[in-house]
Formats: sequence, structure tokens, C-alpha cells
Amino acid sequence: MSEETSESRWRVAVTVLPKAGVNDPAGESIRHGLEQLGYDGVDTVRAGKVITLVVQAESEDLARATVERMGEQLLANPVIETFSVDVEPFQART
Amino acid sequence: MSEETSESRWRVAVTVLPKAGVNDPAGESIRHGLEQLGYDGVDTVRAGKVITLVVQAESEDLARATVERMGEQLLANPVIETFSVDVEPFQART
Amino acid sequence: MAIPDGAWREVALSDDEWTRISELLGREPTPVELGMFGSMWSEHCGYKHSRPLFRFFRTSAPWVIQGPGENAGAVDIGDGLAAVFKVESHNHPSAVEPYEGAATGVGGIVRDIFTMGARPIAVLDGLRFGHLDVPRNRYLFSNVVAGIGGYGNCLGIPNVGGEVFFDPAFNGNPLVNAMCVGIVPHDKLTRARAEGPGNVLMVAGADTGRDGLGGATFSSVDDPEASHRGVIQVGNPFLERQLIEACLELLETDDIVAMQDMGAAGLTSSLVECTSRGGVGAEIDVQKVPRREEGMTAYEVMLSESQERMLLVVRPEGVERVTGILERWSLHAAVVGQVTDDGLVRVRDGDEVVVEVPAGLFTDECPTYEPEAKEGERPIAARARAVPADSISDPEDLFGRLDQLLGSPNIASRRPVIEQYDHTILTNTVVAPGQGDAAVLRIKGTTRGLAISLDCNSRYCSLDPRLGARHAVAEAARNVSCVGGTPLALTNCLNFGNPRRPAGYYQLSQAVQGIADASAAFTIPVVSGNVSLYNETDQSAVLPTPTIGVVGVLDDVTRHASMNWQTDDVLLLLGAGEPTLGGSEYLAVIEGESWGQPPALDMDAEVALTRFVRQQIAAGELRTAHDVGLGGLLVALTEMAILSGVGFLADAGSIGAGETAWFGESASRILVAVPANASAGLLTAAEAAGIRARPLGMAGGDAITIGDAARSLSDLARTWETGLERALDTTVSATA
Amino acid sequence: MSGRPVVGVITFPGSNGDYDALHAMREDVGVEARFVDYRETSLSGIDAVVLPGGFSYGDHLRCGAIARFAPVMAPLAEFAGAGGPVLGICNGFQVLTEAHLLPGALLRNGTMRFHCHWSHIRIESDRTAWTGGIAEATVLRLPVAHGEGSYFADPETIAMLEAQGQIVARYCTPDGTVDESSNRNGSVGSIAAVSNAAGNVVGIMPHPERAANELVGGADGLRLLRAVLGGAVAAPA
Ligand SMILES: Nc1ncnc2c1ncn2[C@@H]1O[C@H](COP(=O)(O)OP(=O)(O)O)[C@@H](O)[C@H]1O
Ligand SMILES: [Mg+2]
Repeated sequence: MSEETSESRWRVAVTVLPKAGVNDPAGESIRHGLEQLGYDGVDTVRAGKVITLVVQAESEDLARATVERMGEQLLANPVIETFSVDVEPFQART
Repeated sequence: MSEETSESRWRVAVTVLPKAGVNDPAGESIRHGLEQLGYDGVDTVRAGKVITLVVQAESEDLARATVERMGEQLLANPVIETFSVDVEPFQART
Repeated sequence: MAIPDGAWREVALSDDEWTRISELLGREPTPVELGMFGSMWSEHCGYKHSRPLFRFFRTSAPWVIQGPGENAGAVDIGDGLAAVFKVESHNHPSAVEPYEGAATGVGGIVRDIFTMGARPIAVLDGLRFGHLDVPRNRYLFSNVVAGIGGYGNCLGIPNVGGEVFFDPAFNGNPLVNAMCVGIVPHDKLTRARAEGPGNVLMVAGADTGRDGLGGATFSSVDDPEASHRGVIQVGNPFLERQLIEACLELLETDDIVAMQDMGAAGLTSSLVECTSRGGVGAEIDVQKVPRREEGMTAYEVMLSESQERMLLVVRPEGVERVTGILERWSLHAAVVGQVTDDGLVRVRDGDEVVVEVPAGLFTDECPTYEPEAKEGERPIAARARAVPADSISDPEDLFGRLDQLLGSPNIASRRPVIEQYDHTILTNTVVAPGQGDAAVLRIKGTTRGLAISLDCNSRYCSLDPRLGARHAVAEAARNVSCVGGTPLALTNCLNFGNPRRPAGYYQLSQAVQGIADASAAFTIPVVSGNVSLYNETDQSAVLPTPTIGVVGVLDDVTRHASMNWQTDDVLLLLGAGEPTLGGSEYLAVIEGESWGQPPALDMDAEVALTRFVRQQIAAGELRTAHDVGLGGLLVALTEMAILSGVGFLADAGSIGAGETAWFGESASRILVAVPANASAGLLTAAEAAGIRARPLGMAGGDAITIGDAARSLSDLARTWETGLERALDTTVSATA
Repeated sequence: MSGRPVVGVITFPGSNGDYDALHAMREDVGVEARFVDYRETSLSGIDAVVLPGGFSYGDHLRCGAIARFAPVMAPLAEFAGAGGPVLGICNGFQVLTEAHLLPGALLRNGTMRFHCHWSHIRIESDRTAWTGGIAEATVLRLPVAHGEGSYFADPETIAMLEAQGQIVARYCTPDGTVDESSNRNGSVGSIAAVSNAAGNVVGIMPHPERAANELVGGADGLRLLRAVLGGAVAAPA
């Protein structure tokens, strides 16, 4: 990945999870399913979303800033969800 | 986090994404939504799920192995999805 | 612990109310007590500004089994069965989080129905939003619809009707009203009265989290977002589905004395209402309530609005059986206390008593207010403003206006909404949403059917709240009659602005009287309802909206009517309603606002007309009927043509020329279609009944033809079908 | 089998089409039918099985993903393996794919919305337990009601299904044309129903049990529900 191109591409993953304290029926069902399968000692199961995408930006920081904005505007619902962003340089995969 | 207890707790995130070639209307509609908001240069949007949980295991490797099995059995459907597992030591949060 | 000065205002109590509470108790309340008073004396639970008005309502009739006061009303529908129904609002939660707010609105109203022992068989929803060109309104609309569908579809209760209406007055203040109807054999009808000291109190269903703390009080202050603390409720329809089955099974045993769902104000209101209705006391220990979160205080447990929870009053010897049944449905239950004979609501937090209040102080002593009522200047001026005289007579130009109306969001097809709701599950849906003026459901095991409609013209109400409320009752009852149902009773949801403004209280009090007028004239008592006030932001209030749900019965469900006509049917207009552009949708679409005197309502004429139509349907003489509503005669005719896939030919003279004739609105007009050989008979019968009947033309062809002018039915259909999608998504073109 | 055939309707936590399936089988088809709880461990005495629609476990994670591990699924696999007729409707179809008793998977509708409307399907194979006697190319009108009904399988699987006649029905127009306008959920190849290789296990997205009486909109579903009586109900011992 060359840092000198003005517009590089970044692979981003936005992880969206229910806020602390918010009821999470899906997490509850998954915990139940795992229990049924005999997995013990599993707790704090939370079910969320992940959105992966590729963006263009001059730097990793700018990429992150852009995606944080996307998270606030569209990808997460701030009333009930929180989100986090992971950025890494994009490597075209074969 | 004490490593000497035989059963430690691990915080795990299982990320489930649609396989290549599988329709992803959720990803598609997010891409469309981002475009409408004026974000250019966004591509390869995929929408998946993330399940976070806390498990007990003697080691990180064992924790990972357990959760890989959960992924195969329940958390992902291999016909349409792939999954990856991240493990870190559990730190009770304040 | 002493209450800090002014803290009562945070739970929406006034200084006077605070003083009164202290007097009644003979001491200052504890913090938990204060929170409970705040909730119980809120508008939502205490009906402070509306209760005095309810004296106007007629609530009884020989067929009314349960009037207002329980979780829902109930009427006899024959064959030993009762229909149980109620409508409720979830406006404020939906403004904050539209998907979950609407979803939990459905969850709440459904719980009210099965709490009565009835199996829910239908949901309806009345929705109002600002215009869809505002992105926030598009977001609210899409997510409210998705939330209603998401919850109801998962429950497996068909959504069979409702309304969607757009007006800028609902910017920032959407209205989300949900109605549920259930069926129960008379002897299984259950009332929520705790009885028998020593009986056990159990909490069943979801664990308690910090959801919606303050919800009941936040529907009583002006700005829902600012006053909202705590966590947004997220519903779990899967759990509620289990809860329905478990509760209905529990009621088959003799172990249940009473059952009360937990809605607004959670455990507080269910405990208080159950005990005060039964004239007993109760004692619980909050530490025994199953929690979802750690470290919850007694205050939080008592006021949490976690969804999908029930309070059960159980005979001591039945606790084990009840627990077993709940467990079979994978539901948690816990014994939290018992019924006492001292009339006190006592709450312990382990060893510490944190609440000890006579139950009646929360309910009977809740103050009521009858503030000043004065009509606002704006409606007076709007009503006095003359409507434009007719200026268009060329049918081509009138057709142009018809296009505009058909594609407008208040008239366009509701299909994009209806299709997101499961309306075929339970296999009772005889007349589906969009196919008739009301939904018709069969009642398995009988020959009967139910007809259900939910209506209100908010615009008429804003111009004249008393007349508008009469119209709302008339429209709902007319819709029920147009499918062949005999209206039995009504439920109402009063959605208004701030009652402490004289103009706001004027609207509320007038609308209540309007409902009372029509309810008496049509002999359809009020059996249940709900009040939602303070629907306003920045001085701008919603259009006053008394939503009316009417339930009717068809003795022979095979004899019903829909909007479908057949080629060569003769089209007749029944009724003497005089069309006017006053308060019309036509003005709103063409001029951008509506004004004038809304249509008159002759309630005697309306009663006679609707009786005639349902008698003809019941006699098997009539299978096609549709009332003339928003958009007037041409919109109604065109809707029928589109749904039938068959056009019509009308005589220009019989339709009349001009905007008023084509698009003017009125009450008391019903379009019917009959085979040619039956039209003479119908005309004779109408004459005998004193009903005006006017032949308009014939069904047939693939165009709408009026005199010499014609429009292709498929073009009109496309405009109508795509109207709502176009408003939602500017990228969908009219021809897509 | 002794006397009248008995249809078992499996109820999972969250099933909601169970009453409809039972009612249609009893009242409209006229066979004996009973619920089979998801915790039951035997299907003895049952001649045909229906997995009804609904939202088992709230459709959390994936539709059918958790139900698939219910105790009743073991005897069901045995029953299916022995040639017993099994029909999965909507959520029941999803459960069968998750349990690998049917190929493919059901994805979120392409529109991202729940769809409830009457649809038309064209029967593509009369060699299954539930379509025997229904001529190929017959058009049936049935309601759909699903949010995740978009059938998916990879191209190799689809080719195999085509070759082996396992595609049971496709969405079509009222006159039987298979086109994109009638494929509203975006299913691969407009597929509305598939079977296993033996033809005794069928999954279908539209609801035959909701089209069992003209009073509620149509009775085409009866043809599917009845087909199983025409011989396929020769149940395993
Ligand atoms: N929010 C909704 N939910 C379900 N059905 C709806 C909704 N809004 C409208 N409908 C249905 O769409 C049809 C047309 O609605 P509307 O134009 O209000 O009819 P009408 O004016 O005859 O009462 C009716 O069958 C109605 O029940
Ligand atoms: Mg209406």
C-alpha cells in the first residue's frame, strides 16, 4: 500500500452492537441455542451487525473519520446502538 | 485477569459475513443509502452479523477452538456465510 | 431519605400535586413513592385532563359485557362469544425510536387483549406523519411501518386495517395508534382484580431491565426527547408469542385469580390497578423480581417498562402448576409477594419497606382538571374562510386533477404498507385490507364474522373538533356497514396537544362530546379507549385526532361486501350527503392547505343509510359497496374500478361537472354496484326505506368514461399504485 | 398405517402457522392431524409431517437456525430418510434447509421488506409426495408472507436440482410465465419450492394452508395438502 498516492483505499469494518442495558432478544436466543447444544459457561451474548466496506481516503485517519460519520448518520442507530470502526489498508484479494 | 486459574474467561467476537456470490440486499441498501448521503468512492459493502460472548476455557487456543465449533454448528450457515473469530482475555468492565 | 426541593417536577408533578401527596400521606413520600405517584398521577395512567370528560360517554347497551375500566372492552357477538378490543397510542416512544416504539405499541395493545382471556385475532394501526419530503418523516414512516409489521408478523396476528395520513402538523409528532381485537367465550372473560388476601403475586415473562424508565411520565411533558431518561424499550415478539399461549393456557386452570399486563409505569401500575380494582392491598419484595441487569434499585424495578411481562394473582395451591405451565413455554416466573387485606400497597427491598401507601391514593385521589377551554383563532378563521367556487368544467381538466389526487400520499394505494403486514395468517381474513371499507374476519366454528374499521379525519377535527369527532364515529361505523357488519361498539384514542392551553382543551373537550353525540345517535357505546396528550413541539400541535375503532358483527359471514364490481353492473349512489370542498383533501392537494366548513353530518340520515346498506348485504342483495370519503366521488369510483380491474361509463349529467361534484366530500354517501337485473329492485327498496338512490352508470371496459371524456384505467391505476412509493423514494419514477 | 392417515404438525417455540396447518388438514383436507411438540422424540403413529410457518426462536440469528437443533429433529431426519412425506412451509422450509434435509438457503427478500400478498406459482415437478397428481405447468394461487424467502443455492447446486427435477415450483404470473416481475423476493431462478432427491421432503415458501377455503381468498393450496393422500402416505414403519 503506497502512502504517497493522494487517495488510498481502506478496508473498513463497522461493528454495531446494542448499547449496554438495551434488551437484546437475539442475543438471548443465541445463548439459548448454544446452551441447547451443550455449551456451558457462555454468557453476555450480544447480537449485532457488522458492515464491511472499502473507502477511499488520503489517510487512515481520514478514512476513519469518514466512516465514523457514516456510523452516526446511517449505520448505527444511536438511540439503541453503539458502534466501533476498524480500518486497515486495502489489499486487493485474489 | 489471572492466567493461573485453570478456567479463564475470554471475550469473543464472531463475525459472520455473506459468502462471495451470495446476494446481500442489506449491503446493497446500505451502499445505496451512503450514496444518497453523498459518500462517493464507497464499494464492496457487505452486511453481516457479529455475535459477542464471553466463554470460559483453559487457554486462548481452547477458547478459539470452542467458538470455531459454535460457528460451524450454529452461528454461521456454510451454504451462505463465512465467519471469523477474535478472542481476547476478558476484563470485567467497570 | 428526604426529597430534594423541586425533585417532583422531574417526575412531572406540579407543586400543588406535591403538596397534596404530602397531605394525603401525612408525611413526605419516599423516593420510590414519589416515582410511583409521578407515574400514577401522569396523564397516561391518571387521565387527569380527560377523566372528567368521560361522563359524556354512553358506555352500556344490552350487548356490552365490559365497558371502560378494564384492560379492554367486550361485547357479545353471539354463539356465546365476546369480542374484546381496544386502541392505544404509542406516539411519544415512536417519535424517539420509530421501529421499537411502534413495535412495542403493538405488543402492549395485544397484551391488553389476552390479559382479558381473549385470543387476539386482529391488529389495526392508525398512523400520522408529516410530509414525506422531510427526510426525518420518511425515516419515521418507514420504521414505524416496519416495527408494526415486525412485531405483529412474528406474533402471528393478522394486521387487517388502519389508516395512514400525512399533514405538516405531524412534523416531529407522529401518531402511532394500534388496535387489537380478540375473541373469548363469555365464561372465560377475565378481569384484572386482585382478590383474596393470601393469594400469591407472581411476575411472569421477560426479566426486568432499565427499559423506558420514566416512560409514563414522559408522555405528559412537552418534549419527549429531553425528558426521556433510561433505556429505550426493545420488544421481543417471540417472547410475547410464548406469553400469549402460556397465559391463555393458565386461564384454563382454576389457579388464576387475576392477570394484569405491565405496560406504562410497569410493575407500579399493574400492582396498583390490580389491587385498587379489587379493593385489597398487596405486598411485594422487589428483590424477588427477576432482573436482566445488575445493581437495579427498588425505584428502577418499580418503574421499569420492560416489555412482555405479566403480573399474576395466583391461588397459593396453584403456584407450582402455574410455574410448570410457564416453564413449558420457556418463560420465567417468580413469586414476588401476596395479596393483603389492609388496602396498602407495600413494597419491600429485602427487609426495608420502601413504599407503604393506600392503593386508592394512587388512583382515586389522582387530581383531575377541567381547565379553561377556548377555541383558537386559527380554526375560527379557517372555518370562516370561503372555499373557492367551482371554476373547472372541462372533463379533461378535471381528469388532470383526478391524476393529482390519485397520486397524492393521502389517497394513493396503501399497498406498500399493507404488504409489509401479514394479513392472511390465522386464515380468517374474508375481506382483506384494501379490498373493502372495513376488514371482515370469519369466526371459525360459527357462521358469523366480524367487521372492523379504524378511522378519523384529523382535518375535519382541526376545523371543528366536535363535528370532526362525530364524523370519525360515523365513518368507522359506515365502513363497518359497507361490508355488511352491524356496528356494536367503539373504542377511541384521543390524540391531542397540550390540554393546559385553552385552545388545546377546547379541542379535547369538544371532540369527546362529538364522540359522545355520535355514539348515542348510532347506539354504539364506548367500551374502551386511551388518551395521548402533549403531542406538540415548539407550540405546534398535532391536528386533533380522536381515532375511532368500530367492531361490528355479520350473522352470516358469506354475505358481505367488498369494493369489487363486475362488468355490466349498474352503479348507484346511495344517500343524500351534500359534497363540499370545505376541509377537503382536494384543497390540501391543489392549494397546499385545506380550509372552510367541513361537511355537515345528519346523523339520522346516516343511521338510515347505513342500516339500509347492511340490510341489503345481509339479505344477499348487495355484494359491492364503498363509501365516498377523502377525494370525493371520482376518487371513490376510480378506486373501485382499479381494484376490480374493470372501468366504468358514467353519464356526465349524473356525475355533475365541477370540482365540488367530482372531488367534494360529504358523509352519508355510499357507492354500490349490482347486476343489471337487480338494480330496479334495489331502487325500489331504497325508495321504500326513504334512501335517496341515483344511478350513475355502468361498470365495464378498460377506461373511465364520463360523457365524452375518457382516461385509461391502467394509467390511473399506475398513478394510484405508485403514489406512496414515489413520495418515499424520489428515485422511483412514475412509470417504473 | 391403520385407518385414516395422521398428519403431525410440528410446533417450535415461535411457530405461528401451526393452528392454520392443523385447521386446514382437519377441516379442509379432512384428515386426522395433531400437534407434535418440538421436544417429542418419536414420530410414531404419524404418516406425514408438516413444519408450519412462523418465527421459530424469533427468527433470531437465522430463520430456522436454532429450531434445527430441537429434539424432534432427530426422529424427523429418520422419518424423512425412510421416505416419510415432510412438508416445510415458509419457516418450516427454512428449518429444513438449516437441517440439511433440503438444499440451499433462504435469504432476506431483495427488497429488504416483509412481503404479504397473493402470489402465483407454477408446478415444475409432479414427482414429489406433495405434488403427485398435479400436472407440471399447473398454476396455483397462494399467499406469501415472509421477510426472508429469497431462495439461494450456488450455481452447481442449482444445476443439480434442475437435472434431478428437485425444483418443485417457481413464482410466475397468473398465466404461468416465469419472469422477474413475479419474482418479488429475488429468489434464484424464481424458485418457490424444492424437494430432496427422493421427492418426499418438500419446502415451499408460499402458504398452501392459508389457501384451503374460498371464503378466505382461495383453495388452490388444498391440491398440495391433499396430494400427499394419493399414495405418498405409505408411511415408514
Ligand atoms: N396503517 C395501515 N395498516 C393496515 N391497513 C391499512 C393501513 N392504512 C390503510 N390501511 C388499509 O388500506 C385501505 C384503504 O385505507 P383508507 O384509504 O383509509 O380507506 P377508507 O377511507 O375507506 O377507510 C383500508 O382497507 C385500510 O384498512
Ligand atoms: Mg378510513
